Amino acid sequence: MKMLWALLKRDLVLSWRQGGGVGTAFGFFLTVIVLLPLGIGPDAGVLQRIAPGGLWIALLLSVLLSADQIYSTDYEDGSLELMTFGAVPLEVVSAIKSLAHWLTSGLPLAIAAPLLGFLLNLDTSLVFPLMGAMVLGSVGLSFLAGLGAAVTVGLRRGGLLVSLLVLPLYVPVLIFGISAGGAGTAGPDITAASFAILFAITLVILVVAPFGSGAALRAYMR
Amino acid sequence: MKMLWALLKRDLVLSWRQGGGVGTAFGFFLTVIVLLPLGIGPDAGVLQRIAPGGLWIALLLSVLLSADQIYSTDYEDGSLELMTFGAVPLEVVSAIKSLAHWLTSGLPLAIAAPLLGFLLNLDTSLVFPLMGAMVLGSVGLSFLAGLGAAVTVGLRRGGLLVSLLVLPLYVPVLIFGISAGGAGTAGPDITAASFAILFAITLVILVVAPFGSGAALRAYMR
Amino acid sequence: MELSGHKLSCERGGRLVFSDLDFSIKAGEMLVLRGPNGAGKTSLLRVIAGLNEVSDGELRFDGGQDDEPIARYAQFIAHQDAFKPALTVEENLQFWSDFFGGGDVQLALEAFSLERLASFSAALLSAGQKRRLALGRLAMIDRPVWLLDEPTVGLDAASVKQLQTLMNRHLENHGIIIATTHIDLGIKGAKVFDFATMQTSGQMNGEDAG
Amino acid sequence: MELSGHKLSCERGGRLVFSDLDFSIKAGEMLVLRGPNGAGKTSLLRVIAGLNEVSDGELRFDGGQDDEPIARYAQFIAHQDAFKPALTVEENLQFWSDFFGGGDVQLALEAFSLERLASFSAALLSAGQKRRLALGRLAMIDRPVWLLDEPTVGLDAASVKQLQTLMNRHLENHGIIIATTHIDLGIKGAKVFDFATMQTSGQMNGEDAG
Amino acid sequence: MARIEKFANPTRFLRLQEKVQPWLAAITALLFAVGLYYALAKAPADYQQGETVRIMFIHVPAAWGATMVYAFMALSSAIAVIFRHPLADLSAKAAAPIGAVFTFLALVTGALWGKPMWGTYWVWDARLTSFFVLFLLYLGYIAVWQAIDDYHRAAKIAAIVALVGAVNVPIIKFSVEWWNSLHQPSIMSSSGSSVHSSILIPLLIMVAAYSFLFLTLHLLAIRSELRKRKIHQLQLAQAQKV
Ligand code: HEM
Ligand SMILES: Nc1ncnc2c1ncn2[C@@H]1O[C@H](COP(=O)(O)OP(=O)(O)OP(=O)(O)O)[C@@H](O)[C@H]1O
Ligand SMILES: Nc1ncnc2c1ncn2[C@@H]1O[C@H](COP(=O)(O)OP(=O)(O)OP(=O)(O)O)[C@@H](O)[C@H]1O
Ligand SMILES: [Mg+2]
Ligand SMILES: [Mg+2]
Repeated sequence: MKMLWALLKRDLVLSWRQGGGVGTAFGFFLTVIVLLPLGIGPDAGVLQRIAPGGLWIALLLSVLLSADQIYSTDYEDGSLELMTFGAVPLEVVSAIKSLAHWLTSGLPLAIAAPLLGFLLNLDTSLVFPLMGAMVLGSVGLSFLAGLGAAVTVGLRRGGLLVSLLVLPLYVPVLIFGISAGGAGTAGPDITAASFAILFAITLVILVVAPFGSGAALRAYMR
Repeated sequence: MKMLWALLKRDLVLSWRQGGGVGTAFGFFLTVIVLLPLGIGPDAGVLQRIAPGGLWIALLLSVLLSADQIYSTDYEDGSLELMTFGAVPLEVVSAIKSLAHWLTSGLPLAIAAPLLGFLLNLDTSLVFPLMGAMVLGSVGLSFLAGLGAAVTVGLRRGGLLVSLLVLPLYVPVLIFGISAGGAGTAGPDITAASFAILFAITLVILVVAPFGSGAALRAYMR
Repeated sequence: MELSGHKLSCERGGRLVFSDLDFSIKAGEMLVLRGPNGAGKTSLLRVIAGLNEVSDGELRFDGGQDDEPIARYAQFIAHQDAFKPALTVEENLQFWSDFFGGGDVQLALEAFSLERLASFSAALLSAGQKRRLALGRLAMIDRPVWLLDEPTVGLDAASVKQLQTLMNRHLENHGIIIATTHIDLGIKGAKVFDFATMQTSGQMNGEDAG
Repeated sequence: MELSGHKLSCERGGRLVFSDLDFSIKAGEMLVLRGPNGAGKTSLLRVIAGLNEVSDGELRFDGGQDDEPIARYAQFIAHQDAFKPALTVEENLQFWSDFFGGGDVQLALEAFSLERLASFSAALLSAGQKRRLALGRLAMIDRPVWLLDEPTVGLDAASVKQLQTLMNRHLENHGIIIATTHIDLGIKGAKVFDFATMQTSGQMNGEDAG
Repeated sequence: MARIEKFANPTRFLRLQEKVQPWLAAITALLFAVGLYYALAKAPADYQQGETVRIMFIHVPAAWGATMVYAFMALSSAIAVIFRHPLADLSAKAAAPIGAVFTFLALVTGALWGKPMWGTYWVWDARLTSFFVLFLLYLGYIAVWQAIDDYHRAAKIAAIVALVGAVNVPIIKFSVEWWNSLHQPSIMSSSGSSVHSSILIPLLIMVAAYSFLFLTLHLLAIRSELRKRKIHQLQLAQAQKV
């Protein structure tokens, strides 16, 4: 337990000290929110209509962008190799690291995003359902981002490749996340069902991603 | 001249060999284009309306995402330090590196994006104006991305900070790019004027960015 | 406790680095790996640590539990230092101490006279100070097998002495050391495995074998 | 040609690394920098190269044009090798040769027996082979001042010999060498600057001053 | 130049700052007391906007202040780059958080005002957009200082960021102005007399109050920054000695 806590603490401290962690993820998120109306035009009706989708996409990109940092420095400075000497299997290491990533970028953004929805004229009745769906969905996003980061850790231009690999995996989270957030014309039944499915998807990711990551990391160390 | 060509060639070769360069930028771009209708809903009218803006945003993010790789490996392996021993000033080095970045990510995407516009129901009459505006605008985007990368090169978690710093600089390019692309209700006069302004902005960037980058790189080497 | 390899070979990137390599080392012994650049010294250490696969032959370790890899009994000092520039010297050591199940950070600091640098960020250390920080792990974490890849690189004379003391103590406590080097490590009675001849030669007297 | 420092001091990260440092070296001479870890050897090399600022004192170089920095006359071998793993050994050397205005890649390959590795990707080299690749630049690019930071690290005995040959030839051709080291570099007649005493002592006879 | 040099010498600065600090604080408090009294109690409610018009007395000075502080920050950075003056970096660094808070305040009060006035908290109108981008520029600038440990390096990088941002501010303003517009036209340029003095005077008092608030906080921030660096240096020296 102490080992896991040490690992989590280290990642949290590092993300705090290096480039502000939460702060910059937040900044990026804000900026995507600014670009959307600039690109699409200021018409309040159109904006309101695309607000939930826009927020989800911004969340997704923010989480994704910070992903390739999950393992890269640990890989380059030999920390990952050294970790194979410890009692904690790499699968658990990667679960903890994804958790740290969620705590420093997924979770804060998932909470902030709906609140910032007013910038896109988000319907106020949607704020809390959206927040619930995003908090749940962002767990999956962070773990998938971790998987993508692990799969590309040994490649120098990992950043974009991560996107390419992970974005298709994000599609189900996005689709059910949006309908779980109560957007669109769906009734409460569909919303609840979507929420349940989102939950199931998240669980699957929580199981699959650490194993995939662990295996990928091990493969790169050979 | 030979030195500059050597530098350009090296960057092109590296971006080609490491993770596919053009290929992954392209992949990322595609995925954003796929996510947009998923997030926003399949309504053809809404999509057509937001298509130019969506394409510009996707272009912008793709260029941005690949930015932090412009200097990072050269900084980490000591190549940048070694370059200060040569006859080429760092300002020129950074101009060449930004140029390489444009050739490998900005330009190909600017050409491909309008062609992919049909995925978002882009009005076919807009394809070529949009391409012109994007090719011109993407020069500025790449050089700004280079500036952002230089300013954050020594920071481990630079990726997101780059976004925060550069996206505000992208705002003018985006706004004039969109109206130069002939979208919206603007007449041909305004389109031409926007094009001229976009050109002027690009020129400003071409002057300012290399100087800023050179100064920033030098500061990091101290 | 005994660590031995029998007809080991190692492939990296599709090329055979070495083959038919035999070695054996017991508790309290040290094996020095020597040979020209690219001979496979580092590769051998990585094979033993389980970081590279054994492509042929057998690697045996008596003294641990059957199902656990050698890595669980070993410490590895590689060329990369595995430290975070954003953390202080002490925080860095504390992390590895916690991760490996405990160990006194103070011991690591004292072993290489790093006490006064404890609150410095690791980014500010000189090359040799970084190396000392990495070697500090040896003093702090208690494991029987030490795998050292050119441990003295960048160390000043005083630190080399401290390292020698540490290694001698480890051998007295029945530890095992396998180290690669190009210069003399100054440990009396160490066996030398030479990659030029692929033979373990008796003892080295602390003279530079060049 | 003469390179000298007068009452130099250097600050890094707000801390004074050294102060009041005097040295002077002429064409055909070599200055070896010695001292404990963290004394400021690397910092001095970087100050001379213009990579760190002189915070006080004066650095003089006679022999170049007035408005050009020393860096334009110098080669620098640092701990980082400045090579791209994605390029081959030859491509890497070719780039630096072009960037520095020409030089024969073949010379670099021969100087450290890297010919048969020429078409290898630099990622596949061992630690010592990487170092040899970096040192190869010395043979390839013609510049009077060499600044070498622990050049022998990781080299096997044969490569150290080759480096010595190269350095001796450079000195015969009236070059200047400033090198840091913790072990003997084996160049007869080199002056030694010791950071412990802050004095340049006469000559070193090729013995280890450890 | 020599005069400024003397004046801005750190120890001299500290002594001066210590002397003027209580006075500045007192003037700030007084101005706020008077200004808020007039603004909230004395000034007439608008016949169109009702009581909500009182938000103006917080909003407008904050918005002006935010722009002015950015200009000040950019100027300090330019001085730092050109003259390498030791206090200029500090001045820019100390100004940023204050400016960011002003910006934030103007954004929040504006948004709250927008609900009754425009029926929505936010619209993507020219001024609002450019102001929002200004907020992002502040955040970026602050993030740079936070991300870089080494003081001198951080100062140089931050100066580049501030100056490039300064080039960008007019371009943004100009570009979004083209893009569309909805916000209130300028009070000052449209006509000095169109605004009644019962509003104008408290407004000006509030502007003065904000200015003194900035001055007070700014000097205080420089002071604590100087102290922090001193402590840092002492720690380093200590570590070096032992
Ligand atoms: C979030 C929303 C808002 C933002 C970001 C904002 C921003 C600004 C800014 C930047 C200025 C200073 C302009 C300059 O320096 O020239 C300003 C001034 C002003 N704002 Fe707002 N504003 C907002 C909402 C509102 C609303 C809802 C009203 C009232 C209908 C309003 C009324 C004014 C007035 C009367 C001025 C003074 C005009 C002048 O003299 O320049 N603002 N605002
Ligand atoms: N980037 C840096 N920023 C601030 N201080 C540094 C930095 N790098 C090194 N230092 C400090 O400067 C001092 C001198 O470092 P330097 O690298 O010059 O030592 P050195 O003599 O080369 O030591 P070594 O033998 O370990 O290579 C050290 O005390 C170190 O802590
Ligand atoms: N990652 C790798 N992939 C493929 N081949 C590699 C890799 N690293 C090293 N090699 C090759 O394996 C061989 C042995 O390398 P190794 O690092 O074990 O040598 P070494 O004996 O430690 O040399 P040195 O004295 O230079 O450290 C070398 O010929 C090298 O080219
Ligand atoms: Mg090796
Ligand atoms: Mg050094």
